[in-house]
Amino acid sequence: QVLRIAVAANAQQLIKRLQKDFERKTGIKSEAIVGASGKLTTQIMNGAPYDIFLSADTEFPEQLYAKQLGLLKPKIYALGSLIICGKTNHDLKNWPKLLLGSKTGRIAVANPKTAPYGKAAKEALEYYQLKDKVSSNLVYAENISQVNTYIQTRAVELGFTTESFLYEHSDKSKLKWARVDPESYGKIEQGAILLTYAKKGKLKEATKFFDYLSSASAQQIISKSGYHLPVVKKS
Amino acid sequence: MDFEPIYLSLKLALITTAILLVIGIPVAYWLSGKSTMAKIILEALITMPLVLPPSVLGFYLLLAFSPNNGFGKWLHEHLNLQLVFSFEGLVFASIIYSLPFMISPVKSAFSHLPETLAQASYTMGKTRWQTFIYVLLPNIKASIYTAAVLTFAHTLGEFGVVLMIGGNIPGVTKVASIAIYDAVETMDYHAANQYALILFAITFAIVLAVFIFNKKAVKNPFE
Amino acid sequence: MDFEPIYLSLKLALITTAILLVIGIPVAYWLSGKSTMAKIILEALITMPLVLPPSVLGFYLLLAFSPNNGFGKWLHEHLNLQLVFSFEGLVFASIIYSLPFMISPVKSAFSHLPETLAQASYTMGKTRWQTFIYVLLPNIKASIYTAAVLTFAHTLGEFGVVLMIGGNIPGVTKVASIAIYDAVETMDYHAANQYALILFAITFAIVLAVFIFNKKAVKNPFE
Amino acid sequence: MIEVDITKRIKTYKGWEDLKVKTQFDMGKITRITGPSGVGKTTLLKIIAGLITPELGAIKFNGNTWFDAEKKFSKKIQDRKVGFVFQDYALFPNMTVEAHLAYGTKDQTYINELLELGEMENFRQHLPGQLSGGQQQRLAILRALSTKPVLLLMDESFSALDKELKGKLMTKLQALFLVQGTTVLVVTHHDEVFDQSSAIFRLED
Amino acid sequence: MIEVDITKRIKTYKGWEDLKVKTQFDMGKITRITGPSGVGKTTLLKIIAGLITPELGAIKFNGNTWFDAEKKFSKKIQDRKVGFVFQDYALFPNMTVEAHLAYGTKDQTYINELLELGEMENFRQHLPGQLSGGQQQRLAILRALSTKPVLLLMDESFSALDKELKGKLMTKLQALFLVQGTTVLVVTHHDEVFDQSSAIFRLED
Ligand SMILES: Nc1ncnc2c1ncn2[C@@H]1O[C@H](COP(=O)(O)OP(=O)(O)OP(=O)(O)O)[C@@H](O)[C@H]1O
Ligand SMILES: Nc1ncnc2c1ncn2[C@@H]1O[C@H](COP(=O)(O)OP(=O)(O)OP(=O)(O)O)[C@@H](O)[C@H]1O
Ligand code: MOO
Ligand SMILES: [Mg+2]
Ligand SMILES: [Mg+2]
Repeated sequence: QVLRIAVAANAQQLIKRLQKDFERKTGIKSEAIVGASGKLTTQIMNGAPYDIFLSADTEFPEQLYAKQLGLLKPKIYALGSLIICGKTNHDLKNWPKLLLGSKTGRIAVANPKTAPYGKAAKEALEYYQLKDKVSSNLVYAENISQVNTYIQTRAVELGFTTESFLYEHSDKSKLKWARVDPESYGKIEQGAILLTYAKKGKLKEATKFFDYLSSASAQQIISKSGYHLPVVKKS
Repeated sequence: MDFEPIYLSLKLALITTAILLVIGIPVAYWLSGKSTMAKIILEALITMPLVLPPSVLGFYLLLAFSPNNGFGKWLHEHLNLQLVFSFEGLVFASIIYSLPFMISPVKSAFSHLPETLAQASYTMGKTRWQTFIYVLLPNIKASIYTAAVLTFAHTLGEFGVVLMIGGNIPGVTKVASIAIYDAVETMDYHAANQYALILFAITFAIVLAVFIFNKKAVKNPFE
Repeated sequence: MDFEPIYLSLKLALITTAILLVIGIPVAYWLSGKSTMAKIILEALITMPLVLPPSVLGFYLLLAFSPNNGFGKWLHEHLNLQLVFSFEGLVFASIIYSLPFMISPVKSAFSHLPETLAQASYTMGKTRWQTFIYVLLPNIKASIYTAAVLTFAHTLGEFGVVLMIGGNIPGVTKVASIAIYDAVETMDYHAANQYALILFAITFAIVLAVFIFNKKAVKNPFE
Repeated sequence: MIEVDITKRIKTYKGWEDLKVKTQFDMGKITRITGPSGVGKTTLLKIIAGLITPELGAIKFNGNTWFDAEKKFSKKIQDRKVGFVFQDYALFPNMTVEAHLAYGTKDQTYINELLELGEMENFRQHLPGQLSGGQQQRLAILRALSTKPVLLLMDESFSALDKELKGKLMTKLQALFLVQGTTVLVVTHHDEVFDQSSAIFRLED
Repeated sequence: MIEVDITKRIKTYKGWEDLKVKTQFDMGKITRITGPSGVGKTTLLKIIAGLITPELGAIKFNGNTWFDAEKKFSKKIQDRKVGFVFQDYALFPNMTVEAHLAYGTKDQTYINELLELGEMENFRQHLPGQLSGGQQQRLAILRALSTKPVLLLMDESFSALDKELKGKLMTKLQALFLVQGTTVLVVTHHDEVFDQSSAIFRLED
């Protein structure tokens, strides 16, 4: 069996790079199981055979830890960065003004109840007092991948998504985007946890990967994939 | 507790079932006639949407109906019809998705009917259409009820397609299946159970009513 | 291109269809007999799994079979059977999910058969079982083929349940529907299209073969 | 005059055989068609009604062409205005006795007349599944009459009736045929069926 | 001796009526059952075969109880070893002529004997849908004989056959009944059916 890493949908590009680098350094093979954080958490609570879990937030890993499904306290491996983007003619530099003014089409956000990026998008809209103005334009996606799909297929004009989307998008030419001011939304702290399941044979490898997440080379990959680095807390 | 998703779901399922009855039964009848290679291929094709995971079917529909692409654009500009993020779109997608569950069993039922029934009707001067309505349909009632019930239930539970092209808009496309899914995702199991229970209870009542009605219609002649 | 998901999917769909043929047809036969209130209620109940969105059904199955909870624990300890994150679990879930598509049309077909057929067989000293096998079954062949095809296609496309209790584990539970879903989610549209095409082609060939075979079996007597 | 001159391939015990029929039937008369079992009597009736298409030949009804293989013409079944009493009845399982007749005519007086003719007045609300063999056979006859056909084709239509009933029924039917000017072709193995005043056509191997 | 003493509620034109039958049939003999259409002849045969359950009474076959309403006993259909020729044949649409007989007996010699008896040797591979009315009726008779029943119940089983065929067939059948010691109850409206050497039971309203 190989090391199994459950990964929140927004980090699916990131994990590929991390896996490659990790294998090159240690020779340890791993496979990623990508899904919405909530679903992965439910599965882990019910016996899913995953060794490590990279969530899109910190709440889910904390819950797992509280249920003694984690071996170590969860740690933050990345800070998400929210962008607005779309295959549009408009210039997005001053996007709040754009949304306030001209008539825009549909805008996709991830479900604020289930996806941290959705919650962040909602906070940003509230911060710029755009919530009421655009509420009739909003469509809700199950998770961040679906927002990306909507953007890609031009089913929507704009969407709030993760910056890492830009790194997986192959054809960026038609894509306009702008970073949403981090001031306008709460931090998207993405937590990782080493799971109890790892004790069934992959403990050594899993621990190595868990440690690897805070290594310099991992951090470099993370910051080059559309994330900010967490402020390292001294404990 | 928000009842709108349940109301939307029932509305979607009812409309879809009604439209499928109207479209599906004649198609099933036509397919049940002298079988040609073309009909067989068509029948196989009707089954194909099932093979795709619903959300992927939804993805392809999204591509087809995106208001910025060829066909969706045309629909939008010429018929003022938008099939993404709208209730109409859900109806359309549900029809495609549930089509085989309406057509296939009804087609089989037609093909099991003895051909002299229709012949007797023709000799009485009745057209194919009259024969269809007054003779053939009433004699496969049980299969039609069954097909309608399956279609109805299937549409209620449909979720992947709806989630993809519906966009989860409250009051428009946020149907019960998505509300339940949302509740499960947020680990609000209490709400999930409640929704599931209500949906169950309502559907169970409807399905039971149909079956009891059907039983009455096909009563044992010696009773 | 990784063919394992497709292989897994076909295996899952074949096993599920085979088991459902074995379980579903006798149940359908039993249900088609003298209808009692208990049977009608049971028939309505069989339809109920459809009403839940697949992923939610998957969620409830996950809870039921979780090795941490009562029933799943019991299964695990006493039968050494683990129904979550295992291929057996997928089979089990698919059976529940596709049950109505096998049972309902076949039940209707049985109930449309004239009762003198079975009576003639009984007077010849044949048991209910022999009558079932040699007389009743062969005369509803078309409906059985249809039901099998729907079940097969439905299982191939199944996805929500599988994703929830299967967990997308390569070589074990990562079936084609999930591979396609994954590909769409990661925006690898090329791979998604390829998977979809292959799945389509294989299924289309299988379904077509069944229908052609069926046509040959039910040939027009004047040809 | 009904002129029949057709060839139809049928599958008999010898393999594929040609059923060849060349004959004429008088209008407004009853003709009995007899012949050994399996010779093609039912097939002939169905060909005349338009339910089976022959390979060769033509059928003319009173000068009008009903079928012509060379011209690839076949008059629609519905437009031939025949009544057909099927050998296996082919009743509609969903319709009551009365509904069977109402399906053929809107004239309630005529419906009552027919029910009386067949002694079925008291079975108006019965479904075919609730009728005895003889009752079913009578219903099959009445249904065929409900449309007041110009040509009535009867396939062994009295076999399930007792002698008394059969006698009464045939007398009443003959009167009706006279009034309506019906031409009747009746396939039967039984000598007593319309024995007076009927021509015979024997179909041989 | 077959002793029948039963009451069955049936739905007739008068509403629910009691069909009351109290009679005896001789073993090893042919008895013809006659009576007006709808009186209950088919119902009586089905009751004897166990296909319909009466409300009251009992049936004894050669001293063995087949049915007793008071004791709530009913011998299984399968164990009564009757042969039943249904009024509407009830042939199996999926089985060839030969398969029908092979379903009743494993004895190929007997199958051939039966096919010859019914003049059906050349239709071995035909399905019921490919047979004429008279051929179907003969198959229905042969199928009922295939299990060598102790009691043969025939419901209007010669109505679709021409006189010549019927005559030959009945002679051959009587010989077979003698050899096998079959008791026969035959419902018929036709005087010529087993006219010699048969008792008559008339069912009246
Ligand atoms: N659907 C069919 N397919 C093939 N052969 C058929 C079909 N129907 C009838 N036949 C054959 O055609 C021949 C003529 O059949 P038909 O029913 O016309 O006979 P018939 O004269 O009406 O006989 P009967 O008096 O027994 O009813 C028979 O030998 C029969 O086997
Ligand atoms: N399934 C049924 N449900 C209700 N009534 C029935 C049913 N079958 C028959 N009957 C009624 O029972 C009566 C007797 O029917 P049965 O079939 O025994 O008559 P029969 O003597 O065989 O007549 P026939 O000579 O016409 O075949 C008829 O009046 C008929 O309407
Ligand atoms: O848990 Mo996610 O990455 O918002 O789908
Ligand atoms: Mg005939
Ligand atoms: Mg009778």
